[in-house]
Amino acid sequence: AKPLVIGFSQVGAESEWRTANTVSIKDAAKKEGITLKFADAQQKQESQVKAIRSFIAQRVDVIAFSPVVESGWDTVLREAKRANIPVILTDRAVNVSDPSLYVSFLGSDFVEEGRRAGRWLVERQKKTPDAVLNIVELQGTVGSAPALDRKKGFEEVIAGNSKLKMLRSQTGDFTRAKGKEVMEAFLKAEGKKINVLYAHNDDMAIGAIQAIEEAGLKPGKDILVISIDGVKGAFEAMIAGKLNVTVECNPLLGPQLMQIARDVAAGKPVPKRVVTQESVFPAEVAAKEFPNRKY
Amino acid sequence: MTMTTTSSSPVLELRGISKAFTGVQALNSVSLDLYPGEVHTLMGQNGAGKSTLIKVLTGVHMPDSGQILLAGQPIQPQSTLEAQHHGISTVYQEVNLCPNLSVAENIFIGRYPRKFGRIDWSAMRRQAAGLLERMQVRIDVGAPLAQYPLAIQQMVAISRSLLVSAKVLILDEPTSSLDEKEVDLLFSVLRGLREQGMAILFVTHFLDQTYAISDRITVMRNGEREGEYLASELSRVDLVNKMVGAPAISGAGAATGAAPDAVAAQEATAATEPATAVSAGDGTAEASAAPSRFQTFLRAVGLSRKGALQPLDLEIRQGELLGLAGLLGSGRTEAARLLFGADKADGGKITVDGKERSFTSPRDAIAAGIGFCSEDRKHEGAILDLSVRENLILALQARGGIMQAIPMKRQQQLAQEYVKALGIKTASIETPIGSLSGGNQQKVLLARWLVTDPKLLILDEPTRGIDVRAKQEIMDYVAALCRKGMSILFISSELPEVLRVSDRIVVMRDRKACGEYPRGALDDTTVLHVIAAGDQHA
Amino acid sequence: MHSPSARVAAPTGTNLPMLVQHSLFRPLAALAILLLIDLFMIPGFFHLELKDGHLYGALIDIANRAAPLILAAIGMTLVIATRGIDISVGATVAISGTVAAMLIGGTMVMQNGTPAYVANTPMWLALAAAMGAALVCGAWNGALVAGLGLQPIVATLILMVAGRGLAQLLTDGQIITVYYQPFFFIGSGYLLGLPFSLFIVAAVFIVTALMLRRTALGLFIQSVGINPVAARLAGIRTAVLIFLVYVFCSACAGVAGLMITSNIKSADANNAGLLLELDAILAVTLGGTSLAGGKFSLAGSVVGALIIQTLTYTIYSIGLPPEVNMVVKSVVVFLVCVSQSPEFKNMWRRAFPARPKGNAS
Amino acid sequence: MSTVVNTSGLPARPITSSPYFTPLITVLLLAMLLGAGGAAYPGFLSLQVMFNLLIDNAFLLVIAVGMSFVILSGGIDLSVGSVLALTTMICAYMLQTWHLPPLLVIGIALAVGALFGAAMGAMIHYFKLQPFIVTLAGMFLARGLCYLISINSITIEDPFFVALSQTQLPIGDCFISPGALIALVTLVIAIYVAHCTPFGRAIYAIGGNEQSALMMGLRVARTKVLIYAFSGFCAALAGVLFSFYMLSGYGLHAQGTELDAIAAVVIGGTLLSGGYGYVAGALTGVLVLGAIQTLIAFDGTLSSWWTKIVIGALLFIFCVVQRVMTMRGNKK
Ligand SMILES: Nc1ncnc2c1ncn2[C@@H]1O[C@H](COP(=O)(O)OP(=O)(O)OP(=O)(O)O)[C@@H](O)[C@H]1O
Ligand SMILES: Nc1ncnc2c1ncn2[C@@H]1O[C@H](COP(=O)(O)OP(=O)(O)OP(=O)(O)O)[C@@H](O)[C@H]1O
Ligand SMILES: [Mg+2]
Ligand SMILES: [Mg+2]
Repeated sequence: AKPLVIGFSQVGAESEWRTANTVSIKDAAKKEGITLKFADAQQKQESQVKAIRSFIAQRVDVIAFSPVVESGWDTVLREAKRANIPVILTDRAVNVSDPSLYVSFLGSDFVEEGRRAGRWLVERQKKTPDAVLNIVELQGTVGSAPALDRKKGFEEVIAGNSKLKMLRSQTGDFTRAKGKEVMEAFLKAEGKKINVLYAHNDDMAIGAIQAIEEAGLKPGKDILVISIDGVKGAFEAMIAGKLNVTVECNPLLGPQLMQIARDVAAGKPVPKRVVTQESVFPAEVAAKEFPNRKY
Repeated sequence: MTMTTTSSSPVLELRGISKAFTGVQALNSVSLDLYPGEVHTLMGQNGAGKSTLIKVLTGVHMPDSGQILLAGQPIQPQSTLEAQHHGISTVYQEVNLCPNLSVAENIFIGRYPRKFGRIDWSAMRRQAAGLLERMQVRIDVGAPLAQYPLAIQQMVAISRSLLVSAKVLILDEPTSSLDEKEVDLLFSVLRGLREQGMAILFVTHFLDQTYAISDRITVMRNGEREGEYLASELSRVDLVNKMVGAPAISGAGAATGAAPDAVAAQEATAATEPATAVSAGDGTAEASAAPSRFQTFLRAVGLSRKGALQPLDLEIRQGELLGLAGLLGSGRTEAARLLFGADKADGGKITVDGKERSFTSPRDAIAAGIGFCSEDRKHEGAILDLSVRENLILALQARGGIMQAIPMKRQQQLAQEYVKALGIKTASIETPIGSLSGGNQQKVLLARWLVTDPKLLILDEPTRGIDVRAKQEIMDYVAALCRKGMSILFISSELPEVLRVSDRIVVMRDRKACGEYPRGALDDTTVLHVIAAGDQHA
Repeated sequence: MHSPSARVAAPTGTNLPMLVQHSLFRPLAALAILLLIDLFMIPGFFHLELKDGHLYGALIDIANRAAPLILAAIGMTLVIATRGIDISVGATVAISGTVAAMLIGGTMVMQNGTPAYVANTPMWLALAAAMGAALVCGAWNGALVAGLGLQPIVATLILMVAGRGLAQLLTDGQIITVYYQPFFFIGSGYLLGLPFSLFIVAAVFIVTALMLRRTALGLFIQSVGINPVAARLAGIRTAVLIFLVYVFCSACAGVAGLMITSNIKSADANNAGLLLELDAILAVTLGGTSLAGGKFSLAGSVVGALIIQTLTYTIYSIGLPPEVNMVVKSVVVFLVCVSQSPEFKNMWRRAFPARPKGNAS
Repeated sequence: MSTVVNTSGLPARPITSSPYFTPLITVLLLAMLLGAGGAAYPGFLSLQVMFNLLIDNAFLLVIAVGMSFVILSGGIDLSVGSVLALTTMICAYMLQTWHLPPLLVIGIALAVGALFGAAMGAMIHYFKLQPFIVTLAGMFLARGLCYLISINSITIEDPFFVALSQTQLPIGDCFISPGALIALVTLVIAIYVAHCTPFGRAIYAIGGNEQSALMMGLRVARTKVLIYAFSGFCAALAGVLFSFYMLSGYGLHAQGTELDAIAAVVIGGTLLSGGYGYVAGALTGVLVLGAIQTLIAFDGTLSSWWTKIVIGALLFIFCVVQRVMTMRGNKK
């Protein structure tokens, strides 16, 4: 039979996480003998819409994409539906009036990631029940879904706890350089008051760790560092004792995506929501986990 | 003050206008009356404040003090637009048109003929062609202005100003790049307007023209009004004296002759002749001692460029002043540009000092000892924001290369030297050249090449916009350089001047050379004949 | 700018002291105001202390952070002076940083318990290669602008779009982490108690300033920027000059790239120097150089860069919510620009006349 | 003897020096690009794909039209992408929170865009500031204002917007969106304004030489403010189209669109230095950019970085071919 054709519209290549995600999908497609039409949207929603339109024009069997933004997908998804092409979402959800516009959503839950980070901190706080922990937060790109959700989840969990106090929150744009720069400013402004750093991704945490070291403090000890993603760099930092915990956000969606795509094409029912397998990696397990990390 | 003969009340009166720029009092309580049906000429040396007065009058500059009355009512034009609304139409000294627009649009922009609310393009072209026809200019009015040489642009600017039914028409040196015939045409148009009762304010440095057209003359000196005279009552000699300030000329015999302005000025400057004492080429041998004088310095054979110049043979000898005569668009500028490497030649050979050279850029020509003073000082000469000093040493520095910076001391010394030698009127050598008067800018650009002590200097309309006296000074200066062994290629639309100074004259027509004449072989009338007919090869 | 009078005719103000007239006055004043705000808003802002022989404090941080921006602004100043613009600076930063990081790399090898790091390529070779890559970028831009006559924005847009792609191609989209101590010295080392990057910036600045002063370079660049046709006719090799200016700008960006990479100990092809070009252009303008080419002020650009960095730092430190960052930045830019404009000065003078002599009306 | 200057002696002007030449090259190159796509990928040359070029780039076309005016006048407007985003945000917020009638919302949004542009134009003209810097600050400001309204994206559920979003105007068995039609109408109006009205000609004059335009008595101040107001209006209109297209307001929408628009205008044959070019060039430019993207999507094998490199390379080819051809044409 003709090989299955999937059109996949990726957000871009803005981070290591994203690259790992792309590689996983490409590898999985190759392994399964699926023809993958890949388009990079360079972080622009309109480019994604264009790509999806061109997939429809090419009459691919399945369309999959990681939406840049939640909203604004109704029209083009309707076109896909009219052309009888099933749509699978990966990584991020969309907000559409008619849920039948996509067959399945495969991906992580950013709010949950934020909650996990928060829960770890709440647990940790119990070790020093009397001390008030002052937190600084490095947000992701202003307005982006992961930034909003990770902030939301985290705040939800620590809200009730009077011992956990948010001192400062500023955007670090998900990058190392900005993470470091903002952390420097935090340190100068708040000095030794800071007990905890919560970074919305590993890269900002790694940058911030450098800033902490350069300020003559010990990251991981003087200041607890919590981050999200679980990239290799984070594991190295944990092994070196500079990062306390990273909440995994698994980019390796490829195999799962191909499976769902095959099922959809074969007309089999698929679950509407598939959550990726993810865990929390505290520093203690880092050394053991490190060799298993693929990204 | 002389009494006026024409209608009693002036259309436009200026009362005690003053205007100062940083470091210069450009106008000091100047008054002026313009009467309808009169041509009023404003005369004065470079930097006397003529252009500034006009700019104040038309809303470009705000006066520091003084009053402008239009038909008795005080006005304060804040912009040229406002001045236009008052019925004051102006042609400025520097061509102020848009190079990217077509000729027709440049004439009509701001007052298009309309049809159904939209611009009526065909009517506009027709009318534009008609207007230019009045000046006997027949060009494609649909082509962008930038395609045409400066002279055409000037005609376009004039046509534009004629279009409005203005009460007052102001022309700041409109004739500086026109040749005689065009000037005649312009004058006949102006006379027509005068008949219709328009008041015309006219600026020129040509005495001939002044007397040909004006009814009344106002002389300015150093930002002040020297006096107002009826043209018929003021002799040329008096006029020059009043402009210059000192009674430099002893009256006699200056009023006649082929080039009276030159004659007058020649005498005017007789006393200042030693100005040329500044030696541009300290090291060069004295004129008579130079054995090489009149040996061939540069020879061009079959120099050509498609659409611009037919194959041209030209020989320039050492210490010779070679004049290039011709009408507008006859290819003189093109020839000069090719000799200088400013444009790339399609064919032909250039030999300098016996060695064959190919000039792909001005640098090559400069290295071979050639200098070129362009006719378009605004676009190809002056670097407006830079100081007089920097403009002056630019070519010398460029030849020396980046690394050998000329020491500041030497720069200042050179600048001061030439400012003095050429009588450049500037607040200081650190003044940006853009704030100098047009004629003084021209002098700085000339000095730019003189400091490089070139073996051949190509002067394309070097005296454009330069006052009578300065013109004479410059030509004398140049002649002195020639005697010291410098070769000059002199291009000018003023035929008398070319005839007077050149050792040899090459006449060009239709983009090719059509004749070569030794000094004295041509006079005012024969040269016109040659240029017009082009077939009377000597 | 077609009118020379705009700049010349401006201040006749005789009652103002010389200082105020100086072109650097306004940028410096803006910087001073920002620092003053910091003084009141951020406790211990001016506090400097010596920690293990390193001077440490907010001011040092700002200077250190501003270093790459200053470098980029110095290069950009010259480009802008020739009437050009280079929007590929960020991409060049990414390329040079990536090349250096890839070649040095450094692998963590566990040698009897202590992690030791070795460079993959000798560091000097890696640095040379990185600078070489930056110079190639500059040569490319220069060739497009000076050789082909493309318009600077478009010419450099090509590299801006493709440059990061090339860098990512090299790294396969990964962030390359460097594990090699000596390399870190460039971006975070200390010399004589001061960050080493400041010495690099000072060196580049002084060399550039000397080149401009002691040679005719400054004159030529201005001439080309103001009137390229006239400059060519005066015998200046305009094309070569413009070409070199772009190469120089990229070289500055290359050094900035090394600095940034060394500072965060990794090359992030996608984010290194992101939007640096805009900040550099902003710095140049805040410093009083006109984008229309011609007259320029190198020192002004440095001050401009410091203004931007101080502003950024201030925003981070005084606890503004991130969503107002951009609004604050834009308002400051507007204010500084308007205050510098001669027209504003005129309006100011008209609104609050300092009793000048006789007026027209 | 009486003829002072006559064109009769001049050689006929060659086609290459015609002002239409550069746009002509662009059109030819575009045709070649599409032809190559058609040859390489089946289905590429279908009518719907061509319509999609228009549908997907309608907002870019509108922005590019406004940008054309600005660039023709010798300026530049970097704020358009942010103004677009701000407009989507304003629309979404007013519709979802205040439930204002959609037409009123659109009117307000367009007015805000035009005012924003006019304010920048006024600063540029009256304070003699650089357009690049003023509009750069404008870009930060508009983006920042988006976040002040909300940092979340807001979905638009207004029936009017939804209807416009999903309407497909059939042409044969293909369709086109109302947004694309609006964009084309805008283009046509802009072409008329640029070439047949005094305002349009004043833009060219200012681009040719602002000082001269002033000396010739044109209303430079008014024209310049209006140009930026028009650009702001176009950006806002593009924002409205974008809202139709995306049905959401979001502060991160349309990042970097200003550069796309500038590139489109320049590829369309307009000189960045001002004064030369055609508004219609915006359409060719936008189509070229769209075609490049479609080509890449049809190929479907390029990694992210290769996408960037290929876009850069195609831009390069376009600029160089255009440039070399014009240089050949009127080498001087
Ligand atoms: N914008 C300006 N800034 C400073 N000084 C100026 C400016 N414009 C003119 N000046 C000065 O004012 C004086 C008068 O200049 P103006 O241009 O009126 O002379 P002019 O009589 O027209 O001379 P020319 O015959 O050479 O054109 C000169 O000294 C000139 O340097
Ligand atoms: N009537 C014309 N129409 C179009 N272009 C013209 C015309 N006349 C001249 N040109 C162009 O103008 C340029 C300059 O001509 P050229 O100047 O060599 O003549 P010139 O004798 O120096 O005249 P001018 O006195 O105007 O300087 C050339 O490139 C030529 O092609
Ligand atoms: Mg004058
Ligand atoms: Mg000529």
